[in-house]
Amino acid sequence: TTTDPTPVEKQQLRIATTTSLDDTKLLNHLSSIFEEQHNAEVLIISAGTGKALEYGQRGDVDVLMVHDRAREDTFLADGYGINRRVFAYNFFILVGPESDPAGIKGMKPEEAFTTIREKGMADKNIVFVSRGDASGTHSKEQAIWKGAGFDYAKDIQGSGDWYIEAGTGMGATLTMANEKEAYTLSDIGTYLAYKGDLDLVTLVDEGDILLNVYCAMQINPEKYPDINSELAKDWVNFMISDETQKEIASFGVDKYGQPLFYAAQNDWAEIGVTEAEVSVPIA
Amino acid sequence: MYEIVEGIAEAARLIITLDPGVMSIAARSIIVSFTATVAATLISIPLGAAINFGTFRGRTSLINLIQTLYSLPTVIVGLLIFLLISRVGPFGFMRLLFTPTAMIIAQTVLVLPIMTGLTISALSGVDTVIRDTLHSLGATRLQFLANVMKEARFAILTAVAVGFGRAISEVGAAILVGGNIMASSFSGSTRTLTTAISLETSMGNIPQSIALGTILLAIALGVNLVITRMQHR
Amino acid sequence: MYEIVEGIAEAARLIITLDPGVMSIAARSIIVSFTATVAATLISIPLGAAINFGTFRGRTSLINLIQTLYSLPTVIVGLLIFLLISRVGPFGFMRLLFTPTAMIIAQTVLVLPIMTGLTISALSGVDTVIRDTLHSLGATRLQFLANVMKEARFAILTAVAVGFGRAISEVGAAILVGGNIMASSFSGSTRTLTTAISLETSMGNIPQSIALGTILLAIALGVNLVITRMQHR
Amino acid sequence: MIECIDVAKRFGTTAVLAGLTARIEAGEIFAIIGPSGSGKSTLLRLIDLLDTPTEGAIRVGGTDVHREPEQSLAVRRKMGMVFQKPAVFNTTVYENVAIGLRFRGEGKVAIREKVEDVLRMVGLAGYEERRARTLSGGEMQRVALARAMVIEPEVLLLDEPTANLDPVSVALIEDLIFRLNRDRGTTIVFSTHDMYQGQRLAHRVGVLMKGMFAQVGTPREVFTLPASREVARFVGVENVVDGVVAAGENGTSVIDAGGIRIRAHSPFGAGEAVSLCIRSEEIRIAVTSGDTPGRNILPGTVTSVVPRGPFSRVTVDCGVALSSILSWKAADSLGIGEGSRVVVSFSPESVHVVRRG
Amino acid sequence: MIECIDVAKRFGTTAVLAGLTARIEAGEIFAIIGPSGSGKSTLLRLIDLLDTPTEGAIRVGGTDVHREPEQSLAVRRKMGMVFQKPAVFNTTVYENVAIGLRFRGEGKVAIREKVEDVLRMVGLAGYEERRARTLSGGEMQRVALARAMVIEPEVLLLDEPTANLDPVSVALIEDLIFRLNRDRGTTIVFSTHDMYQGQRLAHRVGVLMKGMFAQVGTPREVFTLPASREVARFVGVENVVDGVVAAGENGTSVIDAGGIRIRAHSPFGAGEAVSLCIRSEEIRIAVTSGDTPGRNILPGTVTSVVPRGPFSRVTVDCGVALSSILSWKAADSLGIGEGSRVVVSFSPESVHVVRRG
Ligand SMILES: Nc1ncnc2c1ncn2[C@@H]1O[C@H](COP(=O)(O)OP(=O)(O)OP(=O)(O)O)[C@@H](O)[C@H]1O
Ligand SMILES: Nc1ncnc2c1ncn2[C@@H]1O[C@H](COP(=O)(O)OP(=O)(O)OP(=O)(O)O)[C@@H](O)[C@H]1O
Ligand SMILES: [Mg+2]
Ligand SMILES: [Mg+2]
Repeated sequence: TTTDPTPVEKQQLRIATTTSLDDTKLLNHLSSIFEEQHNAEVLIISAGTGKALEYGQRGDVDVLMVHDRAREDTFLADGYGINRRVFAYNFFILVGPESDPAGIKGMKPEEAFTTIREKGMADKNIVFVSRGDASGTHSKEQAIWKGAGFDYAKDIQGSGDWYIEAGTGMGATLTMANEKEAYTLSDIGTYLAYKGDLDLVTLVDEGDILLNVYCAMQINPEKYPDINSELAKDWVNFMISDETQKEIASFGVDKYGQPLFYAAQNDWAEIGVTEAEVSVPIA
Repeated sequence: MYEIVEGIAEAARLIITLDPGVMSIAARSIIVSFTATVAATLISIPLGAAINFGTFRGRTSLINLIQTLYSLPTVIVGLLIFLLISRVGPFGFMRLLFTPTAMIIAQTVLVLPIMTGLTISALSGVDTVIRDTLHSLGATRLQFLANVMKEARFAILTAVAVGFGRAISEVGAAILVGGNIMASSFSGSTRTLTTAISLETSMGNIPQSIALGTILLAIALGVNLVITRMQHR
Repeated sequence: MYEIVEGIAEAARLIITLDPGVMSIAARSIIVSFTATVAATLISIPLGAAINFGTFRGRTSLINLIQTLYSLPTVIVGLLIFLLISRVGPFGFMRLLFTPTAMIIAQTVLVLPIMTGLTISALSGVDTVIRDTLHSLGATRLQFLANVMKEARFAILTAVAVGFGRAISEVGAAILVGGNIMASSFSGSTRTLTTAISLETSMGNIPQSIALGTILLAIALGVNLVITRMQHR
Repeated sequence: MIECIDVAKRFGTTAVLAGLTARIEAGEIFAIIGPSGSGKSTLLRLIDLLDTPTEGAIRVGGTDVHREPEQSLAVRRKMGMVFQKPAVFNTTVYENVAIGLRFRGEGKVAIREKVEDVLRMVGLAGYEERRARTLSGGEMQRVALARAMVIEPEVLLLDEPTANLDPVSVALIEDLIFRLNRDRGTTIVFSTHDMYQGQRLAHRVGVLMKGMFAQVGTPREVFTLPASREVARFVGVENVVDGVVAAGENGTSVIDAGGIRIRAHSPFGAGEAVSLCIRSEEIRIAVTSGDTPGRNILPGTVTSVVPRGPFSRVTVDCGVALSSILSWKAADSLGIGEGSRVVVSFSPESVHVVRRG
Repeated sequence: MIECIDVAKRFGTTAVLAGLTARIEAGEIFAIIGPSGSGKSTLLRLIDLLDTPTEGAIRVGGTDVHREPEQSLAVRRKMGMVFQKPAVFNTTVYENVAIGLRFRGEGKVAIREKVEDVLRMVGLAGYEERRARTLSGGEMQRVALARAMVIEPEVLLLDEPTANLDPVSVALIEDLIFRLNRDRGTTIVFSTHDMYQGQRLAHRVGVLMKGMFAQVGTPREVFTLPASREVARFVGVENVVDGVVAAGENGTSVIDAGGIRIRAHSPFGAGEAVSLCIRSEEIRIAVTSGDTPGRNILPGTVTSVVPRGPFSRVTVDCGVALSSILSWKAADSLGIGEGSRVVVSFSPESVHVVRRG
């Protein structure tokens, strides 16, 4: 047996992440590797995107992992976050009942949305369930509406019984869509996790606008000098390391028969980020 | 900490301007929790009386069970009701899921144990001589119960206050069977103050959450003033 | 409905195999809620006694306020504690956020109103002649309180049962200030039965949720058997 | 009206009533007297269906009340009860008294009239709006009485109804009970520890001892001819002397009581163990033994003189201790005090002899 | 020991005590008698610091108890109280009695010894392990007494301590109180509605009426020389006759009472409104007016003969109603009944005259 003569207190790294990412268990998988490598303890706090950003803004965590480009930019611009790195991506999907009452299968996302809205106004059996919780997924949905030429607040919200805001997490929203035989926008990970209990099928899964990009960033140590910035840096770098990127690319294959994420490292051009953001470690 | 002040100021603003969105949410909270409390009262009082005055085998175990159910998490209540009324559940045909009715049912089930338990405790606190006096004056079963309750009104109304408090403040069951829906119609929506607070919190809107919480407490205060008035009659 | 059966079977399996993950979560639940209940008891009993036996201005308003706080949503309690202990909050320097200690504080605050209210109700139920007798026998303030509580032990322990039930079943505050962390060390984790149930439910693992709920109720049953034993001493 | 047949009542292992049998007639006033803890309250509670006997049966108006539960309410509504420690409902005096009438669905006007009537009768007119919880002990007891009386029951069960009352109120309540019985024919069963109250009010008195009625009879029978040593002691026969019959003939016996010999009328033969019961007021005390043919005459020494109401109780040691009751004036004029030598006398007829054991 | 100075107590608008002043000496037994609701319990509660007077002061052993709150506990620990409706703690009889000793931190062994002693004294030996809630009324009252006595207080306050007890228990308790006072010098203040108990036990009696002591004096004074018409009525003077002094000389007056003239000793002058108090036992009844020089003699008709204990109360209408007390035997031998014509006589000395109004 070996005895450690100087037992050092394990350092703790606090990460705030959005629920949909945490629910895939990807982070659990990766953090155990990281803990081993760095003799650290990783504490993962999963919350809605807004709350996760709030935790970051108040300096209650060291690292933030979200998927909402616009709000990330604001967060960085306000000086709360630094050193964003993109580590993975996948696509949102538009799911709905197999019967597809609006007949949107195979359409472009914007077209499908427009169709659901139009038919939904006339036919009470056509319903769209929105996350309605200012999450990354909800932001994406709003972006699609905008892309289709609608003013979200005016033309969509409260425009009729066809549009329902669930105001809950992805899982609950999927359950609700399933109960109501409605359409909804989902991230692929949660959909796959719920698939067994659902009658919903994927109807639209192609289109640039469905791109879902995940990043990790450090909380700015200039704002909160006593946060664990060294370990935070290590984590971000760990996420874009080659080994981790391999792990990400293969994660979930054993369980779902398909990967839940694509590694960002080599696809930076397709997903519209700089090379530095996917491969250059933080100094 | 400024969020608290900001939240309370926001609450005042929402109340003064009668913000329609917030008003409809508050109204729904009141309707749902009030109905659930009334339903639970109507069940728990006869039930509590039957248990308290009854002499049957397993009485102590039953009381134990009831006390244990004080710990029933709201999410579990929500789940059980969800399983019963979801499309594939035994009552799925009634299409209750994601309606205010479902929330009422869930909250009723949720507060039943505690209201029944506190009713038993209240009734058992009534002096035996009072009970004997009522019997000796020729009270029917109903007259007996009505008068024992009158004597125990303070404690019974405490039970109601506790029940209402638990109903209006819970969120787990409401969100599972209600769904926190914001639809264009009042009756199609299931968003209540607590589910809205949850949502705002998950969105990081702390002042807005606190504003809604303040409104909820204002409602609770109103209800409790009525209850206190009745207690001291 | 088969999920319920499956869930209960799963609960049995988890208990019998002493599943280490579940055991540590259950242990944390017990530690947190038990500590919070004890802390709240230590505060609410003297507080309730002071209010019940005191004669000061605003007494009725205070009781009203306490009753109103029965309706305090767990999320709001969580938020308030969060604002106090988050890094930029007044107690941020203590680094309590996302620790079991934070959960204990939040649950203590959460159950204080109801435990104080029920303590007041319990003490006020003690016959005035009993109180006069204690005074006339020369009881000190402490002796007086101890003996009034002994007379009201049934109702006081009901208050404790209600408090424990509320603490162990709540999730809103625990998740906000605890964070539902599953870390590699026991002390670094903050996942409790209710936060785990929430998580499992949000991931659609209904049988697993019900299993955890069943385990929670089993714990509550154990605690309540002890309380009932004390009530009938 | 009320029949108790072999009634037994046990609490756990303690037997309180053990095979009690009695019959109370309709229209009768029946007093239950007995030591503290003898089961008076228990018996009244059994009759009022508030508890069930362990054995035996109780019939009220022919109904076996504990075996015909569907008759419970009807039987109960025939009876009114006042508890030993009455409790009042936490409301006004008026509501406290009205409640039985409300149970019977009487009209508002009738209720008001009856309640005000009965409150006047118990001396509580004007107390209508007082909160009952703030009443004094005696006031509360009268409210309880009014509450039971106002429903005009066929049977009124009263558990020490005047225990907390001053003599003036006692007189008021006794008069009320008397008139209730006379005018409405109400059957009244009451327990009391005031022997004289039993005597003043009751047609018959039952002495409850060791779980049974040791004696049932008219007040005069019970007070002058107690059935046993214990009853005699309990009904206040101050002088109970144990002895053995030395000689008996023609209904007159000579009894040997610890050395002194006493003549008395008795049916017992020589050798029997008996107790002699002599009421204080039958015993005369004089300074010299005057002209008292046929009386028992015993010289002795005064051991105490104790005031008792307008009288004094004088105790004389004549081998056995005997006490007599004298008016203050008489005691003064005899000039006796502790230590005085006096002569005690009483007639053989005034000695009541009971078998001992 | 205990001084009440101008004590007033109001509940809302009802004045219960109004300027009551009294002084109870150390080592005294003081009885408070008075009608139901006159404030006996209220006064005892004020002395025991369970309530505060609206006005005035109460001093116990020199301490102004209601103005020196820091002394409260010390003063309270000097006193023991038994309530009118005693409550027991929901535990065993033993624990109920031991509690005061526990408060004072006595040792286990001492407690056991004292508790068992006192239970024996009140006649409840063997009741130690009984749950106090299941006791009978009288048993509970004795537990309350034991509980107050066991702490050996300097002052014992007893609110109708024997109200629920049978005569045998009453005698036991009275003896106990008597010995407590004699052997330990305990000051005892008790309220009672049993006039005779006041007389038997008390050194002095206070008659509480209309918020004040209408009279304070030795039992003999209060019973034979009541200070007013009301006191006379209350202490059981059966014959209270209103009249006006017609002529007064040498301390002897002639009083005109509704037509009939009565001679009596009195200090009042002609024209004064007075009441005459005559105790029943001072009034003689005869069939013919015999040789009775100097006595008031009034012929009349018997209106009722009512048994009272071993006596009968005979009421005669002689213009005013007068009643006398006769033994059964005397009543029998006179052969009187309702309607009999008799002659009533009483001496001028036996008439106690008080000013009216
Ligand atoms: N529930 C009970 N458990 C045990 N013993 C009991 C219970 N109820 C009454 N007893 C006992 O039964 C006996 C009779 O009680 P009860 O109240 O009938 O007496 P009582 O004749 O009315 O006495 P008192 O004159 O003191 O009121 C008492 O010794 C009492 O302690
Ligand atoms: N809290 C109260 N509010 C109003 N009136 C009260 C209150 N307490 C007592 N009283 C009244 O004060 C009066 C005196 O009460 P107290 O109990 O002292 O009488 P008491 O002399 O002991 O009578 P009893 O012989 O009937 O016991 C009663 O008329 C009672 O109704
Ligand atoms: Mg009794
Ligand atoms: Mg009193």
